[in-house]
Amino acid sequence: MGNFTRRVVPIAMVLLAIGMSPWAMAQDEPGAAEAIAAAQEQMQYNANVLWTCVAAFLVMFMQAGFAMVEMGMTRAKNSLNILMKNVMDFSFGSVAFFVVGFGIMFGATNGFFGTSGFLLGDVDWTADDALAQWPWTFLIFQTVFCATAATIVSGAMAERTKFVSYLVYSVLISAFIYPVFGSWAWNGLNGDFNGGSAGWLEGPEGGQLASMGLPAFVDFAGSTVVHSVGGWLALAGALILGPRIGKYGPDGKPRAIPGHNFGLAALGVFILWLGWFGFNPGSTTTANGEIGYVAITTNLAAAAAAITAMCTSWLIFKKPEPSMTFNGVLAGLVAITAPCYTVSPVGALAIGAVAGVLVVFSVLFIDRVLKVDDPVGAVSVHGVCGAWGTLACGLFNLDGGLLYGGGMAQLATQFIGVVSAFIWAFGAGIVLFLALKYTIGLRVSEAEEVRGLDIGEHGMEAYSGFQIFTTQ
Amino acid sequence: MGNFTRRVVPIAMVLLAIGMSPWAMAQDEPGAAEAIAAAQEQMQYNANVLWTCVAAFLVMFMQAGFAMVEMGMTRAKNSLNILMKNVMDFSFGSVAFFVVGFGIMFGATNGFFGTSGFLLGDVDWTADDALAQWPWTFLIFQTVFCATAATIVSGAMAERTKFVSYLVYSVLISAFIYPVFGSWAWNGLNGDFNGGSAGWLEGPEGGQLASMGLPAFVDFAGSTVVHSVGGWLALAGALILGPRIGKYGPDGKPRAIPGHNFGLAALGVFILWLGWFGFNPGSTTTANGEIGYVAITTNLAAAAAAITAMCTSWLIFKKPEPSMTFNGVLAGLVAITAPCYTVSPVGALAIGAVAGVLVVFSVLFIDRVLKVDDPVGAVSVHGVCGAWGTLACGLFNLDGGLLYGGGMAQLATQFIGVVSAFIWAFGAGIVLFLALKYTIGLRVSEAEEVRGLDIGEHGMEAYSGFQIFTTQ
Amino acid sequence: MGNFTRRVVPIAMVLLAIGMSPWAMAQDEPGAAEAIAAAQEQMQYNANVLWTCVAAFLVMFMQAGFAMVEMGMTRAKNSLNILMKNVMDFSFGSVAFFVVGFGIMFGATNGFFGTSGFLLGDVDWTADDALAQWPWTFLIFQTVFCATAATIVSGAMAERTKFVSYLVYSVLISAFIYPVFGSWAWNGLNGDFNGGSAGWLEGPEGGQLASMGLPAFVDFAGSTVVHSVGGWLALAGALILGPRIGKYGPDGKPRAIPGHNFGLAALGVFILWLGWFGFNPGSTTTANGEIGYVAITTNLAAAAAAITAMCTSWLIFKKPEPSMTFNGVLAGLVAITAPCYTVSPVGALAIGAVAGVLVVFSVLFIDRVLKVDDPVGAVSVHGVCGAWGTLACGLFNLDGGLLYGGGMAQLATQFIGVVSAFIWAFGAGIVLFLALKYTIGLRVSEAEEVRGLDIGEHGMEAYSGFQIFTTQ
Amino acid sequence: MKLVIAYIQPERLNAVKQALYEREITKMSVTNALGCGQQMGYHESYRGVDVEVNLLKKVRMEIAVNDDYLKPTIDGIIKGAKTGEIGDGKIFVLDLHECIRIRTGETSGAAIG
Amino acid sequence: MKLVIAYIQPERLNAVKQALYEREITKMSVTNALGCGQQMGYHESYRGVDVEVNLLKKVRMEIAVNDDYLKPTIDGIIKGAKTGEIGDGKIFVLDLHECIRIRTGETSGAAIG
Amino acid sequence: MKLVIAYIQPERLNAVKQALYEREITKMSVTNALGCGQQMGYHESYRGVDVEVNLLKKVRMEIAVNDDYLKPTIDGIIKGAKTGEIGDGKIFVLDLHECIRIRTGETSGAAIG
Ligand SMILES: Nc1ncnc2c1ncn2[C@@H]1O[C@H](COP(=O)(O)OP(=O)(O)O)[C@@H](O)[C@H]1O
Ligand SMILES: Nc1ncnc2c1ncn2[C@@H]1O[C@H](COP(=O)(O)OP(=O)(O)O)[C@@H](O)[C@H]1O
Ligand SMILES: Nc1ncnc2c1ncn2[C@@H]1O[C@H](COP(=O)(O)OP(=O)(O)O)[C@@H](O)[C@H]1O
Repeated sequence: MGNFTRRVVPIAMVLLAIGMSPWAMAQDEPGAAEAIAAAQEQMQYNANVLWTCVAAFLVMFMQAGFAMVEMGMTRAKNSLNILMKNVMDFSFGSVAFFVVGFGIMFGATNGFFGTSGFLLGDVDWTADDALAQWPWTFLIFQTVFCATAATIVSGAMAERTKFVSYLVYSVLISAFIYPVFGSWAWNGLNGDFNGGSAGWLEGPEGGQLASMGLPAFVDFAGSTVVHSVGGWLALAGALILGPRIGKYGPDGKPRAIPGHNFGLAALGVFILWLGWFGFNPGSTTTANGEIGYVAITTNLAAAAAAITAMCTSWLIFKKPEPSMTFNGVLAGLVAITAPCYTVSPVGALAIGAVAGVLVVFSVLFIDRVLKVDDPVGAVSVHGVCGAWGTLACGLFNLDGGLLYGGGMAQLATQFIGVVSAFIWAFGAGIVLFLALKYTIGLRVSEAEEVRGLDIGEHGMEAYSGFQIFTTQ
Repeated sequence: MGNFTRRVVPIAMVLLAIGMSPWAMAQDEPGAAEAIAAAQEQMQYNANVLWTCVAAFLVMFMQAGFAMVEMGMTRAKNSLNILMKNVMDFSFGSVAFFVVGFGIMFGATNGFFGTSGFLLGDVDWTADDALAQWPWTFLIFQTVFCATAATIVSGAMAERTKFVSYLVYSVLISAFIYPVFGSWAWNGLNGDFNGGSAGWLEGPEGGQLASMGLPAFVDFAGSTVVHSVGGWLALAGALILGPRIGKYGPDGKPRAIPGHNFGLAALGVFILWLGWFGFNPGSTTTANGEIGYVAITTNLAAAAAAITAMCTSWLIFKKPEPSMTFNGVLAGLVAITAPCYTVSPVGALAIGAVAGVLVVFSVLFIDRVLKVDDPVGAVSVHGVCGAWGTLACGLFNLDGGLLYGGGMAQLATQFIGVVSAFIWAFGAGIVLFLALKYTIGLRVSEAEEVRGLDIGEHGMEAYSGFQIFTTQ
Repeated sequence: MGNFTRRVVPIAMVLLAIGMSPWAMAQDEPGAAEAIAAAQEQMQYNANVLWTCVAAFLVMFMQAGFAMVEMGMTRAKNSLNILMKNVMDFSFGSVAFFVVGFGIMFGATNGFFGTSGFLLGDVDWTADDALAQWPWTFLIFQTVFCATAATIVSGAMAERTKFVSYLVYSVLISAFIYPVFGSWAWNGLNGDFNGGSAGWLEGPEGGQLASMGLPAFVDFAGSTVVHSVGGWLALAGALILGPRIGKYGPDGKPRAIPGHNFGLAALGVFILWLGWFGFNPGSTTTANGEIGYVAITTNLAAAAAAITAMCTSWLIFKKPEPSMTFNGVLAGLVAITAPCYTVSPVGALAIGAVAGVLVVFSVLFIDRVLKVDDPVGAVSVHGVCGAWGTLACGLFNLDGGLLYGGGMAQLATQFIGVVSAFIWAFGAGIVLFLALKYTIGLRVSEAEEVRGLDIGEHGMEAYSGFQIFTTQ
Repeated sequence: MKLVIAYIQPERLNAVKQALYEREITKMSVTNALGCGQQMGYHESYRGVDVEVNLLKKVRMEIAVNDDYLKPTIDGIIKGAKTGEIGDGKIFVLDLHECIRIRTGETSGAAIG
Repeated sequence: MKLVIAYIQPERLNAVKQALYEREITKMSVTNALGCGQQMGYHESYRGVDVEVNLLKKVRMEIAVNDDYLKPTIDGIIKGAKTGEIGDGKIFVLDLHECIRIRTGETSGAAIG
Repeated sequence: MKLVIAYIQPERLNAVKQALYEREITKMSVTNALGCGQQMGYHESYRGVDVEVNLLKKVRMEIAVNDDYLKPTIDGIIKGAKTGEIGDGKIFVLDLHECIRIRTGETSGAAIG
């Protein structure tokens, strides 16, 4: 994925390669050179499709990772409910994004939302022209990105949200909330297919950013577009929902409600780590050497964040805390998502290291000061560290980063992007969740919450036969 | 994979590309054009290998998905047994298919089974010629397909089948039952490597279908070849085995025997969903834009089926039922397996939506009316929805489908294919399982079933130390 | 990966292809031929990157497999601890290998360790030249290999090792122990990037092996380099640590300490099986038909080993033992890792079959005779079967194997390699673990071991709320 | 008042409940337990090491009854649990000094039912 | 000496512990149990088959006390467990014949506290 | 007849069983329990919130014996369970009114062994 300028590179590269081939220059036979270029373009296109699809599949698998993390870090009595939410938000989201969301995000845009390409209507599904088939691949890749943003919320709202309200939310985020912001930052990724339009954050000529003399917003793989948007929605949801029964004592002090299955949580973390190799490197949508580059920055940031999150928890709590460490891994991955393509490996280490510390303090802050009950730390991981990673582009980008002598312009743009994401997503979330609260209701009854949503919402239990103490 | 006509496309395409390259036509220098075509063919071949192998690995991973779904949806006391069955059917199946099955399925055929290519004997394993190496890749891809068919049965026969009998079954399906039907529908996929022979369902010139004026059978990735065959074998097995103790009350009414670990079941569903991106798009065995296309139809069908299965269960049972929803996802995936390459995305939505409703009613029908005890719904998911998906080709195929003005011919062929799969697989299953029943025995003793197969067959427990109520 | 001679093939092949193209030979126009070759090389390079990265991601996912196997085969009360160890050894290892390890392993070497390339310092991260970008991809691939070696140890030392000591170990193996041996056998894989240097086991001209008239050491994907090194370190660790409390009765007889979650263990086995399709076929680092070949040998060996391990356990213990069968799968995979590229499929079946028997006897030998407590069988699987697989190259290699008329020379080299790996890794392990024992301490207190490391080291429990008997 | 404690085979629980319901005993408490009695255990083995298991899974029932309900309770348990095979279980009867319903504070006989 | 057995709602456990602590009763044993009482069960369903669940999750407490502590113990339990809704639970009191502290061999009243 | 209830450290279970076997007491029932006694608890923490754990894992044994077996039973438990450290556990002895073997209907002393 990446920023607007990025997307044209592959094609440019191919053309360049032709022009520069020694043979083409030495001799005046454009025919062969063109044939070679055409063949190479075709092959590169096929390789790009292959890579982008494989990456999409890895990202799709992140749904399993989210499901396992969220289930593992909440209580056994709400397991089925959270699993169903994860399965269904991907299902509803896939359909909603195909029908509406893709058009809003990638259709020809007025700068604020797209208005064509619904149901991929303008693509000829039977076309034989290879290059015209790109939207198929692009759609599957974008669908799994949308689903990632959508599924973040379920963790923060776990253990108390009505199932039916969650379904409504998940349709609306996939159809509207995510695509609108996405169109601001990534509309141009659709290249010629939407007639070359661009969102306002992509800094098109004559746009707001350009008129302020600012460069385009950089969010290569979606620290803000995907993760922060999901994170701020999660914050809005958790806020309006209120804390789980028993989360805060009468004195207002937070109480521990431990997750029930850390084997699954750790598995989920590893699955997410794997999926991120589709998320970040896959966002090049190009099969070339850069895959390895982005894989390295991604991996180093995650590793550094795991280390610093563990050490931070060790210092504060006197023991290396697993749930914080797992959050640390994800924090590093979220943070490197925007800058993965534009920073050096050492920069990636730094960005990850900061994210690992940040996520611990953010969890504590939200838990103790804001008193918002976020059972899995989704707001801290995705919202806060997504914002950090996006801002980090302004600091660490090899080209334009403050620390590399690039001045403040990029940082300013990044700041504008981060703030506009917060305003849009948090605002839309507040409106949506309030509307749900006063119509179909957002929260299950107290009795149902105490007994568990699995029995209340689904009439079953996740661990039939197991003896489980449910004293909280 | 796909039908006979399909397979020749890549090579044809390459040849076409050569002929049509502007340079080759404009000038009379065949040398350069040929060199370009050769280079392109080589590169395309390498990309095809890469894609087909990656797809094969994804499909292989479905073994884990099946193991988790089957374990999660049965009782804790039989967990080790079902895990062992899943590990061992893949192991025995891999060897049996290599030694015997591949030859029967893809060797030179008389229309009903192949008779060459055992142990891949006719392939020179040390050849340097790249194209001659294709059978290696083809074998690994076909092995994991065979293993998918084989493993379906373990779910339907769970919690009561003797381990040793299951092993015998799994060798025989991989070596004979699956390959024979496979040779009818897919023998031609092996292209020149078996001398261009074809199975009778592939509609070769002068064959049965052609003489009836019917087109070739379409089953792109195996709704029938893989899933229905597995599903009907599962039906035969579950039928002959009889229900689990306690499954039906004295009044003949079914009783609930809840699965014990829905975290693992949901994980299995996600793994299978992921694996299906190898199963369906991988069956193109070609790295080009169509991967994205097939990925979209596959994903939309699964999503639609999840939604309709959930809604159906909600309407009937008053609550959204997780186990039915999970079955719904798989039903949609099975149904789209045959038509994934030949229908539009909207067609895929429709096919999936029907599958989601169908699977719920099928489970209830088999449970309540047929009174066949299928703990995980394997017959409904793979047998019934496999048949539906195959027939759906006759309705929704953009080229030849009834709803697209293609008349009844394709539907007739599809019907013939579906029925012949049922006769072959169900028939072979009945014979095989009866033979096992009256020789080494098919079912464990009552005492062993009550205590659990883990202790009886393997002398261990899956969850050592956990307190688990085993009142049923 | 593979041996030294192997690595040059891709480039050679491309050059060959150019020279041999009919057109280039027929006509005297080097220009077009060169342009085609350049385009093809570029495309092949991109495909190689794509494949190598995808393979690296699969191998990375093996971390999840190891975590699940190790957790599942130990007790519930130590689950969090083993999960943390798996997450953190990958995290520390990724950073340590980037900073130090890679340079030692792949920098310009004196034959015994490399001394350049730390922090990938000599790579220009902003270079546009595609081929110069290879180190990025190579680094991510090598990082996950290093992490595999590192993580093996945690299983053998499970349930009693101090967390902080484990962290120290994991930095040192990734930064020094693994890279040093790796440099002996694989330094040349870095090709021109380290100036063409080579480790002494790669048999460079004028080196020790050459002077003895012996061929280069063959370890295609690391039976010895990765697995045996990890296995012998595990042996050293388990030896110095001593057995878990209660593992041996007063009479010295081993007692059973059953693993607590075989669903996760089986899942781990499947994940590892999947990951091995990155490990072995990925070691070609080349996208061509050989991926399929190596996938087949890998799969057949694993399947054969599963079968023979199960049968062996059945014969000895009267029941097919799941934990031994799972070990069998891994034993087959480890054994085929060295010879996967150089033996026939039937050879692979034989190598796997032997490994399956070997691993059972090895587990019993280590448990009963050596009385070293290795909870998950890591020493037998990785150490012993790694050695077997490496020696098997000397027997089964189509080119140079004893059974194929190749004489004893290759076997002699393999033996030298296996022994030197043992001396280095076991020796380094003994020194390291003794040093840890007498400084920060290697083992937790008895009270902590009894209560479980989760509470002692991390202050939490993995299965909050579950009723678990902890009578041992 | 008496407190009846019964150890039964887990799979007989439903039958026992049924038999008690028929005798109008509808209040009871159940836990799972491991029991060691006349019934022989069995052997498991793990990684080649034999494990003798003689603590078998049982269900423990606790039923507080007024004295006139004691006989029906015992009869009901026997009816539901008895298969005639070793391992069927045992019933223990204790004197119950007092019984209090938390919700209402009722005591003795009034609280029990 | 008395042995007090109480069945309470799981989520009241902490409140009961609190109330007992306040009364200086700090020693107790807890197990989880399933209980069937006046409280109605609920329906689950699995794959279309209805399941009536009338064994609800409860916590079982066992507290051995000297006679003079019996009343505070009962009061404490009631204070912590009572919500006024059906399902609050019951308390059973048995005579305790003897009590021994394993560590010291102390018996009776000395061992209990 | 007496009903002996003992709370012991989980890891002492095998030793206690052994000691009882030596005294020819081979029938017993075991459940797992959480106990709160003189033994100090420990602290866990989850996501920065401290959790005081004072319900520690214990094993609860229930052994019905004829009066002449009471002493050996108590001795056996003490022999197997005693380490001298706080947390070793307690033994409670109740009068057992009646005992019935479900399989045969035998009662009292005959049923117990
Ligand atoms: N003396 C006893 N004390 C405590 N529990 C006992 C005693 N005797 C039997 N039990 C419990 O009853 C269960 C069944 O006892 P067992 O002797 O096997 O049955 P049966 O009466 O059919 O011979 C045992 O598993 C144990 O839980
Ligand atoms: N007679 C009894 N014998 C054994 N346990 C009982 C008995 N009566 C009640 N219980 C236990 O107490 C719990 C609460 O009883 P219930 O009748 O629902 O409460 P309430 O007193 O509020 O009506 C039950 O679930 C059961 O565990
Ligand atoms: N008064 C009591 N009532 C019920 N259970 C008790 C009582 N006193 C002790 N216990 C049980 O015995 C266990 C051990 O008690 P503790 O006081 O720690 O042992 P010690 O006798 O070694 O000081 C406790 O964890 C609890 O389960």
